[in-house]
Amino acid sequence: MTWLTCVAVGVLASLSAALLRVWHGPGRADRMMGAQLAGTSGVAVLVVLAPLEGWAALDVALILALFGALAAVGFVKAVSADGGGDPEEDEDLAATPSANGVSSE
Amino acid sequence: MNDLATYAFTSIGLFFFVAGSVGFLRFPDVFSRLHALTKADNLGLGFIALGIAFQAESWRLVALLFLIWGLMLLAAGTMSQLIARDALRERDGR
Amino acid sequence: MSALVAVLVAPLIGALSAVALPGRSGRIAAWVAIVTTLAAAVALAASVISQGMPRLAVGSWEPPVGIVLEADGLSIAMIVMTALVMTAAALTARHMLAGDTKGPRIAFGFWPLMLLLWAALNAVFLSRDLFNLYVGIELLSLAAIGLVAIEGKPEALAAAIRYMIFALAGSLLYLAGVVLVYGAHGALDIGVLVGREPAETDGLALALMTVGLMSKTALFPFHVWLPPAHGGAPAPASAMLSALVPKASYVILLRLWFDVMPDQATDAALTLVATFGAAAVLWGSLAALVQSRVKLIVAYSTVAQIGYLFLVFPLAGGGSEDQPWAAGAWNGAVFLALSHGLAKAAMFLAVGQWMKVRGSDCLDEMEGLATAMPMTAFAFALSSITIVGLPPSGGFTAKYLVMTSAFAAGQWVWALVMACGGLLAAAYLYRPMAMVFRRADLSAFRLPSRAQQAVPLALAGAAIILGIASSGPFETLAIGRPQTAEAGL
Amino acid sequence: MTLVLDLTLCALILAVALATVLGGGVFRAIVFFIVYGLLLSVAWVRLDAVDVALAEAAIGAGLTGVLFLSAFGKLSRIGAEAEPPAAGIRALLPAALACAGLTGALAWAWFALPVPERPAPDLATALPRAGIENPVTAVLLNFRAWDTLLESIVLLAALIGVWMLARDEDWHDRFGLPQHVRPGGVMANFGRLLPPVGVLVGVYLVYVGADRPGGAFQGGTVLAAVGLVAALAGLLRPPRVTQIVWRMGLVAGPLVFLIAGIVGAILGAGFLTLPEPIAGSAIFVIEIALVASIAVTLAFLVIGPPEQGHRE
Amino acid sequence: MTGPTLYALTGAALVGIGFFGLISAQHLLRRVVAFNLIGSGLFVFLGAAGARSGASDPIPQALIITGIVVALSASALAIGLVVAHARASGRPTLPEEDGEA
Repeated sequence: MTWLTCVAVGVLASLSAALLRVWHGPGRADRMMGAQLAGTSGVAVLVVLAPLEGWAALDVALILALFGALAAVGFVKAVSADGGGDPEEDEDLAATPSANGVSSE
Repeated sequence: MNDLATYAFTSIGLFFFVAGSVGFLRFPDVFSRLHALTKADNLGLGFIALGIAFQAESWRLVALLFLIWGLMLLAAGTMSQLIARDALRERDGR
Repeated sequence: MSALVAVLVAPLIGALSAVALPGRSGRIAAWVAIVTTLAAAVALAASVISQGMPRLAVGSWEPPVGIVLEADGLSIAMIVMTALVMTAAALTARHMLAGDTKGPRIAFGFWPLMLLLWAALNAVFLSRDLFNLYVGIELLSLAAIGLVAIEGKPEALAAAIRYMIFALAGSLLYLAGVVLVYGAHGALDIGVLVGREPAETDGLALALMTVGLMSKTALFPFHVWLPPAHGGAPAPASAMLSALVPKASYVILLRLWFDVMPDQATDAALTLVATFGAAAVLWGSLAALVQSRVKLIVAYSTVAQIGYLFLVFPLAGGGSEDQPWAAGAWNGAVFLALSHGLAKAAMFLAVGQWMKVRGSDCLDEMEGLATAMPMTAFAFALSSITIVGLPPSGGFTAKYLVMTSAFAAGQWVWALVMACGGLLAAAYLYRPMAMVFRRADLSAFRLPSRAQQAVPLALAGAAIILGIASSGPFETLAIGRPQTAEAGL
Repeated sequence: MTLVLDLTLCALILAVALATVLGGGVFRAIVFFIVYGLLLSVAWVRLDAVDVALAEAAIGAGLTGVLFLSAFGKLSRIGAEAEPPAAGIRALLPAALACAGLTGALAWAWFALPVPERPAPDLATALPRAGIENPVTAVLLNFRAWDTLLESIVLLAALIGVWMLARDEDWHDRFGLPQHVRPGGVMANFGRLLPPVGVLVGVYLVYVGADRPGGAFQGGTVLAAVGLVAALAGLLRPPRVTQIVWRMGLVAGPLVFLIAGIVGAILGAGFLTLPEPIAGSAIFVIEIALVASIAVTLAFLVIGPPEQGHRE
Repeated sequence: MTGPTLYALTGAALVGIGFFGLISAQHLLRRVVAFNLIGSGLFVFLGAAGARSGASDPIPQALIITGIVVALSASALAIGLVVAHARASGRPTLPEEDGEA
């Protein structure tokens, strides 16, 4: 099915949009979201290619999905205030005035 | 028939992908971009998975396809929440 | 056969046990492994000398499918030297780490890293598979980097990073060569590759592997990582790193040039490699001359001594027909690697004991150590004889062999470089010696026991014995020696 | 059309690699590297190497990316994430030329390489005797078992090296930074939802590795990732160096592998020889032990040395 | 231009790009990233060589998996060293940069 190959090329082309976002940023979150979108596109390419390349490609897609999530968790953890926090929790801390001075660096 | 369904659904999926990517590039700020990312692309992936499911030789593969989609949805949902909060923090300079 | 497996398996099991078992029992396991590996190394040497080369196709799979391990004269010479140095370093480390003086972290980490280093060395000396050698030298590098960083001081960490950059870049270049070899010949086994049809890409592959291994051996101009790394590690680790680790990549180089691809050696390439060697001899010696810390003097001396090893490439086969012995330059280089290993380890262990007494390795702090610790001073002096290349040391035999080859081949430039290197070595080693033998009262200091002091002396003595009783090792090295070592490249 | 696909993919890979190297900022380089690993695993599928694609997706892109991200976090908390000004273009010109030369030499080599008979005929005769269907797993765990054994020990050596980087006063603390999340928050729920799926996927990969792509390293990495997610979500507290059970877990795989090898040698079959009738089950046992050790080792490697006492 | 050739050339380019990154980067973390580029470039080259004759050759694939694991080990140690060094010295670069190659 040449059509599937065309779809794969199309998804790859849309992936380049994500790359531009990673390049330009401006924020860390923008770049990380770019990676997230690239991950979704990569999974889509593998899914599309699966009938052509063999269904084992789906296993690769599954791993990519799993590790894409891990990278995102790793990111929010790494950039949290003490390296082990959670932005939601940090927000709670920021909301209580007494803790405000502690959580802001 | 199956091929036809594949054509149709993968086309829709590809459309969402392209639309989502354009939005991701063009939207002015990080939060609307997040919107484009989580909605359109995961919808696109869902349609593509659906299209490919018509080619699958067994139910195991269909299940696998939707497990992949579900995992991506879960990841995207969680991550958009967390990344958005980090973006808030970054914007507020904290 | 069984000794061949034992020299690989014993240190590995020792390392695994040292990781898994708590405190004291872990250390006991490590010591059992050290003794077993030493015994296995001797047994392996004995069996090679009496019964010829054992060859083991791992998993009973013959190449090109499987991996072959084989012990020839070169392997066992290196393995026995390694075993001696490792045992001596371990004996010294036992006291230096005793009573957790350095903290539980180092007391835990030193033994597994040391045993992994040992296993990696033996694996590299025995393996005949180019990719397996890659895995081996990576294990070697990671264990060595761990040992460099183990002190945790900022300088040690910076030295470890610098070492890591050179070691990893070197590994990747070597890997690039391996990739090209596999691409061209579909085989990685040295035995299979010897009979290969030369491919156009072989020259490039050999060049990449050589540059990579030169970087790992710390040959000039890739030497900048070595002095801080060897100077900053704890003394027993320095002894292993300086005496043994560069030898692993050097042995791979010997096998590549003399076994696998002698057909790719052009005159220009040989001269280029030896020029780097000559530059290393001169640069390392001059740099050693201006250092103010003894450990750095000894480390720069390693840079110089590594240079000599690379003079073998153009000299191999030089005037073979005029000499009563075969393969003079090749044997000389291997002898140099062996005697340098023993002597350099002795030096680092002696300096380590001095440092422990004085708390520093600055030249000025070394006064009076000869009277306080005569055995270590004697060990340092004996090692110096080997490093300078005076008779009757192993270093003398080595340099004599290489030099006569140089004259016989009419390549007297290399001989001149060696002579200069010897004189410079005498000069840079004179400075610590003069300090050590100066009189001063050190009775207030706690000195290491006599048994401790005897350890470096034993190693230095071994380096001398290598010169006096050189015929045995000489004949051993002929086992499985490549033809090209006699005929030249 | 497949050529267009390959061209697009290769162009993207090169663009991402260039962006990794040339773009300013450490964080940008890290994110590009993560995308790079992702594209590379698609390339491996195109090269008909699904086993490699799995390893790249899990190890090359996944775990390495997390390692870089957490290192970035640690560096940025001590203000060491900023880049010093780079050397000028003129200063880098010789280096650029040398690197272009290296690329050129490799490219030339590709066209100069002879095309040998592949797969080698010896391999074709050996494969049926390997006791396992997947040829890549057969090579890894039987033909080149010595490589794989050493490789599992390389992992362990790296972990001990990483542990040696702990500060002495932290040595008895738990591994890594303390992790905490808002109870019932998004992260906590995610940490609860993902592990069951991950364990399933990891076991599945090991299980299918015998006759289809997958295997110990890929499966072990997935299990390590599960442990990491659970640890990051605060569900699992990382252990301490002094906890012997975990240290035994670290060495179990290589140890079982070694013992299997020695038993072969003692029984006269030869070191690491798995006799054909029992090869399949022997490989299975070795694989289980390896998976456990790989998972623990990788998870500890990513969590990092003990530093609970460490507060900036 | 066939598929494997395309990937082999990509791999060759990746090696060059990686080495350039290794030399040009000042920040040590970026150097570690560059190492990974070089390694994976070599693996792509090897994988392309394995895929060239049509039937895929399992030996290069096994070598590459081994190589990926070794690269991860080395990266993990290197990253740990960079962090420890930065904590000890406050800088993510090596002292007295001397442009080694």
